[in-house]
Amino acid sequence: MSEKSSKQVMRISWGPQHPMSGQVRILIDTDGERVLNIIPDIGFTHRGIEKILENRNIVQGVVPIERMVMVDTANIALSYVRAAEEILGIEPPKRAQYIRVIICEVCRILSHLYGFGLAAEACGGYPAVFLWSTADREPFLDLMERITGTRWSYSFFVPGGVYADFPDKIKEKFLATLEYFEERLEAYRRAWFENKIFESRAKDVGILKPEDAIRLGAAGPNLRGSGVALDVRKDEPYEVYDEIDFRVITQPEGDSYARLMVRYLEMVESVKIIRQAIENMPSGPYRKFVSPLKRLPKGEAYSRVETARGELGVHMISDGGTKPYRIKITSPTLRNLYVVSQMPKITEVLLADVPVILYSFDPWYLDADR
Amino acid sequence: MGEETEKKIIEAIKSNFQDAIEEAEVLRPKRISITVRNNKMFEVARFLRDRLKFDYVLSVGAVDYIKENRFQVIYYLLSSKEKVVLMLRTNIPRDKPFTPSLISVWEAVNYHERETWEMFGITFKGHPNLTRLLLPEDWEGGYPLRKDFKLSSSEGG
Amino acid sequence: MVSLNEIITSVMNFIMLNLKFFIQVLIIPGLLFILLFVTFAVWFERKYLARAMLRIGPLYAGRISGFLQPIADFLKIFTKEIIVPSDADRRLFYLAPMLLPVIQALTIILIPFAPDWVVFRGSGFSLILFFAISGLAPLFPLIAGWASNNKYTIISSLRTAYLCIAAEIPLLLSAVGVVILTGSFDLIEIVEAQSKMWFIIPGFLGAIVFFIGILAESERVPFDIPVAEQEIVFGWRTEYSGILFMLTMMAEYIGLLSWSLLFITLYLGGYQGPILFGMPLVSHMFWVLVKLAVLTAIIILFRTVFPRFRIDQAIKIGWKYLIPIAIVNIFIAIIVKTFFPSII
Amino acid sequence: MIDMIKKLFQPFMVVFSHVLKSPHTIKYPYERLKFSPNFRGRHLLDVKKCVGCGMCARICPNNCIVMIEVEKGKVRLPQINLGSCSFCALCVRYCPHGALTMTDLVEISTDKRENLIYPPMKLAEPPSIKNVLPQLKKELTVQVTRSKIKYIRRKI
Repeated sequence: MSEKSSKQVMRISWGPQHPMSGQVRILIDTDGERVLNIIPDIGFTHRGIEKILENRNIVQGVVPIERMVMVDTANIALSYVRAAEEILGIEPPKRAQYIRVIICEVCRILSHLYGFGLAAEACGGYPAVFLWSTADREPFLDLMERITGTRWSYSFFVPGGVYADFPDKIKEKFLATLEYFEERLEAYRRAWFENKIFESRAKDVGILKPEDAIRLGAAGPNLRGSGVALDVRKDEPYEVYDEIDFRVITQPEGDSYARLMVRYLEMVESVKIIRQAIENMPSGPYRKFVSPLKRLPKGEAYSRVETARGELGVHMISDGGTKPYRIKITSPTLRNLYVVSQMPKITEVLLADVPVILYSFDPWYLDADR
Repeated sequence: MGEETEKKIIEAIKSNFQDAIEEAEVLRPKRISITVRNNKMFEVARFLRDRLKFDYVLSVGAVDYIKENRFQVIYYLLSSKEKVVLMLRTNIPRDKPFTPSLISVWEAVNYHERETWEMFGITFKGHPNLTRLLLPEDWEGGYPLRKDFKLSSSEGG
Repeated sequence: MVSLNEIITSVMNFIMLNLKFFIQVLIIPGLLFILLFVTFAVWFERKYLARAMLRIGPLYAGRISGFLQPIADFLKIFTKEIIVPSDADRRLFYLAPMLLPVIQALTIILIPFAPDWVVFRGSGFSLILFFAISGLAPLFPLIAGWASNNKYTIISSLRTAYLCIAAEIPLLLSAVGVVILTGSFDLIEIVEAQSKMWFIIPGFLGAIVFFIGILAESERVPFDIPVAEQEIVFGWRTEYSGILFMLTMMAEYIGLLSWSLLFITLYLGGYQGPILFGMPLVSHMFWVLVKLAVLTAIIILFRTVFPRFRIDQAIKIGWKYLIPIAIVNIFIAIIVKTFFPSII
Repeated sequence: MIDMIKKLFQPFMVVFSHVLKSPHTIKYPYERLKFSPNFRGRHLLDVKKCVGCGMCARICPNNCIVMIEVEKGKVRLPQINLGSCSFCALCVRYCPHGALTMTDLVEISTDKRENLIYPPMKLAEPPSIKNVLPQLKKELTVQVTRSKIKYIRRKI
């Protein structure tokens, strides 16, 4: 981009107090409608989770780490719990792994729906689709409340399994919800993805080529939206993902429309995964008791989990105490935000495109801030 | 599936950099950890990216071993082809926390290095703008993630 | 010394003399009608928007499905303090929101509600007068944007300028199509000419262009680019609060009202319609109001379906697509006028 | 061209079909969702079962449980600061005697922060919805069928 003299460049700030910005301040240097530079200024919701986790034993640690991405709670808790299990060298019973996969996939659907609603509203004008996604989360929240006891931040996983059994009496209610949801997805596609004006606003906007996606470090659906098939559930199957057949969804175009389409198809895929998991869930114990006051063996473990926003890793290092010595969390949104900040350098971005591009990356600023 | 690819990678690294590598081991399938001497960081990083195709940066972290008076900076790398995670580590003394920034090798480490700098006080030489990322601009409370950081609230745990 | 009751009697005589003028100005196409329309339109939009989003919408104000909600909002905003930014240009800051609704309401005096029920006949050129007055309307967002001295408002006021230029010309060209069909600029003659057939049938292309032009001119979705919450907080209305903010909100709906009324007069046969119960005046007005309700409902319906255009897309639509279609419409009008004059 | 027109009007049809559906939002103070039995709301302390072992105080990740002495010589009972509690139910799960359980009351907002600190005796009284929400009339349960969501309303 031609370097404008600083006189003509106007720096607009979308502060944390802004109808669309979320907990972040985004500084945009524009010359008229053309965007020269995007600088996300994060840190507004930094709670120092890594420091807190250094003072929590492995049973307590699940609660703070879940607050990192409230909308996608189970996947974050799963990565923490798997790291702890790897250090302890224990393997949760089969049934617990199936329950975990079901809850994680439901969380993926909830998170994609939430991100989808925001992305729809980012294109402007308060479309009805924005609140349909909130309405369609309701049946899943109700199901999660029956299984775990709350609608958000379940604190349901513990090293060695889960806290409660999967109640069999809600099995057909679960399957009915999945059928209802599949029909709702149909309404989204016909009302929004085939919406001419949405296509004109989202197609060929914020194009991310595959080599740029890898070089800049895009994560999860944004990487797969550019055609790069990197999915931890397939590359390094954890829990019981190797016993469930599903396909990794990629879209070749790499623009905002493709990223949203990847999330949409991943929701369809998650429904299939949940159905298979419910069908062949074995009976048996759902938890292997691990006392919270147990001293961890010395060692380290890096667990990778495919959250809704991308690959999240928890590197837990323990020096023999009951509390881990150091926990390093690899946050996908921090990588996504860097890609967004480099967007004006790889494609032409107009001012009205910035919310569309930003929310096609489905950012969750608490995840970047930790 | 054994660990042939991981062993091959270790052999490739060892054969090119005998002296620079302090230790290289396969933690478990798809996890490699190599510790590199600080002055050779740049060459090893360039070798990893060009020849062994570790092109995707997951993140950059550090660990404060206060008893052994050293920091350990860890680069979490992923090769998008073999889908193997490599932890590139280097140890630096606590009183002289300097390490070369690998931003010219992997552009994506920009934000991660800034965060490690503000949390641990490890300066990455050659980083274009080592400024605050998460903490407020006017923060003078020291480096939070260091072990000797005073916790004011009822933390303790 | 003139005594008090003499003044009162002379005023009463004056009112009695031109009673019709006062009714027109104060009630039917005048103040009360506009306020009622704005209240109803706001309520309908919020209720319809909510139902499309599977919500309930305003509920408690006014017992029956919250129909008093807009009035409640008005009273709330009325009591709010008016904050003027310190480095804003005070006079212009106050001027813009006050004059904008006035200008847009001024255009309604030209619309005939019945053969003899029009405030100002415009001596044969009321269509041109309508466009002249409504041409002033885009000026005030510019003034407001400049006076509020805020980055968001400057960008938004420039966008208003781009949008209004891109929308004015197609509107004018499609109105030319109608003028060719009738041969006169007077709105009443245009309506009389549609007694046999509404112009929406021969000038269908013109009607489409005019409808899209209305959406762009009154900044309804998908053209509400100047007031794009996602990008520039609240556009040129960001710095307004209290009653000034209420005035800008009303201006938006009055703009919608005036342009819909013009669309009805040009294409949907104005006050033409079967006479009910033998009272021609009331039935004419009734037909105008029915057409207005249907048209406004359709315009508001757009809001739940479409996202917003980018400003460059909106301008491209205005220049590249609407103007050629409007010119084609003019040719059709000429052909219809010369070869099949009987059908009009 | 026809496909273009069809694509333009298709969103209208889909959105309009939603206008006819019944809304998913509920009139809160007059209606309320009926939560499942193991819902994690406000705590309820069973004074007889509690032996004052302090396990809940030790396991709580947010340090919001403190064991305080209610009467001289008796066992110390937990006092929960609901202001910083995250309702993670670890205390309920790791209580060896099952003295702490969780009710389905979530309406615990107060105007002063101190009122959020529930001393043991306040924790021991079972909460009742009625005096918290006097206008409450109906209770809703969600029923999902293949084609739509239905709220079954039952008078209380």
